[in-house]
Parts: sequence; structure tokens; C-alpha cells
Amino acid sequence: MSEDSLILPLGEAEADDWSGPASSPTDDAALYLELDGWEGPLDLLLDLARRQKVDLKAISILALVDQYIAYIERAEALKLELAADYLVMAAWLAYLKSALLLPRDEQEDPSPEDLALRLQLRLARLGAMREAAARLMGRDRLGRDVFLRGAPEGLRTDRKTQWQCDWFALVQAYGQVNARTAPVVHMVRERPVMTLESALDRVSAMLGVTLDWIELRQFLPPHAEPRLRKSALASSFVAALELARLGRAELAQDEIFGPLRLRRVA
Amino acid sequence: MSDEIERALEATLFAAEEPLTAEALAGHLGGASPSEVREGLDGLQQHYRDRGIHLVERGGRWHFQTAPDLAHVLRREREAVRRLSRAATEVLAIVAYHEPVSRAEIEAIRGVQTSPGTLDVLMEAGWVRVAGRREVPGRPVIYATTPEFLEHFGLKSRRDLPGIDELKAAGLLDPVDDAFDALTMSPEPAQESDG
Amino acid sequence: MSDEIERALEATLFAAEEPLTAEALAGHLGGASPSEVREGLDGLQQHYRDRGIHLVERGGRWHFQTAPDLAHVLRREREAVRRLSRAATEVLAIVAYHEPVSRAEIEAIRGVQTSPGTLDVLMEAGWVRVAGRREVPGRPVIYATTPEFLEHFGLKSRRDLPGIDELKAAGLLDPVDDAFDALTMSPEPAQESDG
Repeated sequence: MSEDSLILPLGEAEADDWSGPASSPTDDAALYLELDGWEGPLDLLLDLARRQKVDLKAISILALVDQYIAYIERAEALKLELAADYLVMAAWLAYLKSALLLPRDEQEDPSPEDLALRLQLRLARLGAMREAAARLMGRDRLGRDVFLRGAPEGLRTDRKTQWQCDWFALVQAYGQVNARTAPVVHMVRERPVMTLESALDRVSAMLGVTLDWIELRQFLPPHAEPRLRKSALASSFVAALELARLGRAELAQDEIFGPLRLRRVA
Repeated sequence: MSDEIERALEATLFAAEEPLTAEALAGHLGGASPSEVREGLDGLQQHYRDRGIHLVERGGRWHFQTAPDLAHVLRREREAVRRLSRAATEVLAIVAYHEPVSRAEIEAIRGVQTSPGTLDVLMEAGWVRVAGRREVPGRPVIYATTPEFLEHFGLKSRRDLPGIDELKAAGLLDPVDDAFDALTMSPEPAQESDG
Repeated sequence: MSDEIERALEATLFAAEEPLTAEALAGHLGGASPSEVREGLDGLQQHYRDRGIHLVERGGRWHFQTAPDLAHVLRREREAVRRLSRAATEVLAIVAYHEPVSRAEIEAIRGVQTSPGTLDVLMEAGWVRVAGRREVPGRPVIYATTPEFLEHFGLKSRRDLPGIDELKAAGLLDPVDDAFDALTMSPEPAQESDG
């Protein structure tokens, strides 16, 4: 049986609804329809067992086997196409029947009685679920038998925010607005510097005095305060480079970061 | 009617677009305590018992619905309820009575393979959900029913499933192996695997 | 309830998606005569008069609706506590120190544009109100604080707000001043954090 069309619209339901072979006459046409409706060997077995009209616990397995095999044989006689699992079940049941009928000498494990019991248990479980499904489907179902309110007003949940702020945050925010927007005055403080021009004058003048190497440091004003000294060093260094570029002085340094010396080019 | 809580519950449940838990109702009613809400619901349910609409509890959630015996009055204009195939109804019943249950377990009971579409249809209907995986080799997905399942089939809880107590008592919800062992009293468990 | 027509009317009106005329109701009820339907409707209306839902007629059509006095129950408020944003805090402070003040003035003081939502938040919080319009070209709306503002911040009056000199003295402007000093004095710049 195909399970593709799982949900059918209600309108054509009665035609499509599988109504159960138990109630239909067992002529050949009915057989054909029924095999189409069963969902497998277990399903067919359950239906046959039900026809014994006894509690599933009390069914005769031998009778059931006979009924099943008779069905399959008739279907074959009618040249109906049977799915393989129906035939496998028929073969297994034939084996079970012969084992049950054989004298009980050193029977294999599991015994045919155990196999029959298991089959019976499986049928009982499937039967229970089939009945449960029918009872479930027969309940008062929402949208079929009972209905919800057609046009509910709906409930609303309004989100309300409770804002939090404290005195400190408020006052601090105001202070920061003021500080941020207060006019900003930039003050450039006067600082002692030596300009490049004065450094050039100073270095060339001092170079004119001697032909010996002179360390750069010696060009700096001797008692200058540290900040002026720093400025003078930078300016004098640039002045030295400039003099070297002009070919008026040569530079020497023995090692990286070592003292920088210069002397006049004669 | 005098009771203000009952009036408020009545209005809230009428206006609600979906079933509400007692907790949600208490939330709407502001100051009402859970026990007051519970009492009010009982009172309302009692009041509506013989009327054209009923107050019902489904899976812990409450809603009003029309009385089942008036289905004939209401049905004509209703959109037809889509009908499940026999396979789908069986699978649904197996999930409901055995939950949580794996596909292999469903197939063991039905004796046939279950097409993937069958469970999809039930999940699409909102009646079955994936409830995790079973912690056994292969970690198969297991299925269970939803609150909407209880709502649709008019069940207060899964214990309301028709005949579930009798089925349980008869061992018909136990696996075949367990039932077989119980019946045959075999000292060691049978090692048949027909899952 | 005994009357079957009343029960059927009750269920039909409950499940209906729109209000129904007495004629339409009679149609649903099959055999019922117009006078029976009318009587049934009257009976129902009477029954529901003091309940949480009412049966009402509007322009010849009947429907159930929740009792008007229970509207508050159907709207549930959920409160969330949130901290005022920095921008909103600044705007609130400016309103408090300068009130009444227009949006343009607020923006001039803050040095940045103020999003419309900011003042809305302050009004929603109940701390700021519209205090009229300034009689200048364009007649801009002016804002002021509310009594709730004073209450929330524990102020007897606006004069309790500290002045700018006091703020400085109390070190409340320190975060900014510190940062300024740090930038001008120390060899590496300090990073102001004004999250």
C-alpha cells in the first residue's frame, strides 16, 4: 500500500477510506481490493485473526496459518501481483505449521510454540494500537466536532519601561556637558630653544677654530638647562648634517650610537 | 455572577487567541494567587458544564470550546478537517501511547516500514514533535506528542488517552520481548532482536 | 441550562467569525422560527448580563464581547527596568538646569543633535513635560521637569541641584579635568573613558 496520500480531504474520504475487509464478502473481487488495502502480512494476519471472532489471546495459530495460506494461494490463482513479503510470510507460516504438527522430539531453539506465541503477541500489540487509533480518531476533535471562539479579541501585552537614573549620574552628566562645551583655550608655553640658524652659525664658527675632530657634544652651550640642551643637540646635529652636505665638514662615528665627531674640511 | 475573579477569567479566556495556563491567567489578573485562579477556573467550568460552550483543560492549558453535542449545528460551514491516512493514524496512536518512541519501534509494532512522509505529516499537523535522541548505538531520533495533540483530540493529559490504563495493565504497551519473557518466565532474557 | 435553542445560539455565536443577524442564526439552527431565535437571544443576553462576557446587538447583528469594565484585564503590562542612556541623562540634566528649554537650546548646550526619541523617553519616564511654547519666531516647544522628576531624584526643589562651582569643588567634574591634565602634563596621553 502506498503511504503517499496520507491526508485526504474530507469530501472524498468515504470513498477512499479503508473500511476493513472483515465486513466485506470474500469473493474474488473483494479479495483483490482487500490485498490492495492491507498494509503488509501482519495487517492481513491481524484481520484474519479477528475473523475468528475470539479474543486475540485465544486465536488458533494453526487455523490462522491455514487461512493466510489459503488467501495467498487464491491470490496467486487469480494471478494477482503479491508483494514479496506476503510470500515470505506464507513460507514462514508453512514452516511454523509443520513444526507445530511435528512430534515434539528435541525441538530446535526457539521452539515453534515460542514462535507462535511471539506472533500472537505481535498481533495483539498491533490490534491494540489499531483500536486505540480508531478511538482516538473518534473523539470530539477540535475543528470537526468542537470549535474555538471564531473571532477572539486577543490579549495584549504592553511593554512598559521603568527608566532608571540617579542623582549622581544626572549631575555628573551636566558637569560633563559643561566641560565638553566650554570654550577651549590653547596655550603654547614659551620654551628655550636653539634654532637651526643659530646652531649653524655656532657650529661653523667653532669648526673654524681648529682642524681637529670635535665631538658634537662639545658644540653645545656648556651650562644650558636640560630642555635647551636637548634642543641645541637636535639643532646642532642637523647643522652638522647640513655642513657635511655643503662639503664644509666631514662626519665620523666609530660605532652605532657612538659619539659623533666632525671636523672642518680643509 | 458575583465573583470578580471568575468574571475576569471568563473575559480573558474568551478573548485569548490560544489556550492559557493557570500561570498565564494569574499574570493577566494581576493580583490573583494561583489557588484563586484554580478555584475560579473550577467554578467557571462548573457553570458552563451544561451550556452551549464548555471550559476545558488540555495539557495544563485552558480554553473555551463549543459543546460536542452541538457539532451538527456548527459543522456545515466549517472547513473540512483533513483526514489522516490509516497509516498516519496508526503511527500517531503508537507515538501517543508509547512516547517517546523511535521509528524502528513504531515499525516493530506495525510490521511494515513507515515512509518518511508519515511522520512529516504528523509533525506538520503539529501533533508530533522530535523529542531528542535515544542514547543507544545509532542514537535514533525519538518522537512524542505535543500540547496541540491533546487540544485537538480533547485530552486533558496523556493519561486521558482512551484505554491507556487497560492497555498498560494488559502489558500491551510493553515490547514483545518483555511480554514474551514475562509469559515464558525464562531465567535469562531472550536474545531475539526483531527491532 | 435547559433550552436547546439557547445552547445552540450560544455555541453558534461563540464560534462565528463575525456578528450574525437573527435570520442567519435561524438558518444555522435549522428548524427554529424567528420568534424562537429572538426569545433565545433575549434569554442569553439576560444570562450574560452580569458576566465577564456580554451578548450585544449592533445594527441587527449579534455577537459576544468581553465586558467593557474588564478591558484592563485583557491588556497586560509588563514592566522592564532600564537604565537611562547617557544622551538621555544629559538631556534630562540640561532640562533640569535650564528649564524651560527648547530642543534647539538643548542642542546648543550639548553641542550635538538630540534624537527625537530621547525627549520621548524622558516624557515616557514622567520626568519631562511640554511646558508650552516660546513666543519667538517658530514658536518652539519648550520643556520642563515634572514633580515626579524631583521625587525620583530626591530633590525638594530644582534649587537643590548643585551649581557648577560646587560640582567642581565636589570633584564631580574630575573625570574630565583629570583627562585634560593628563593630556597636557604626562609624557603619554591618558585615555579618557566616558563610556
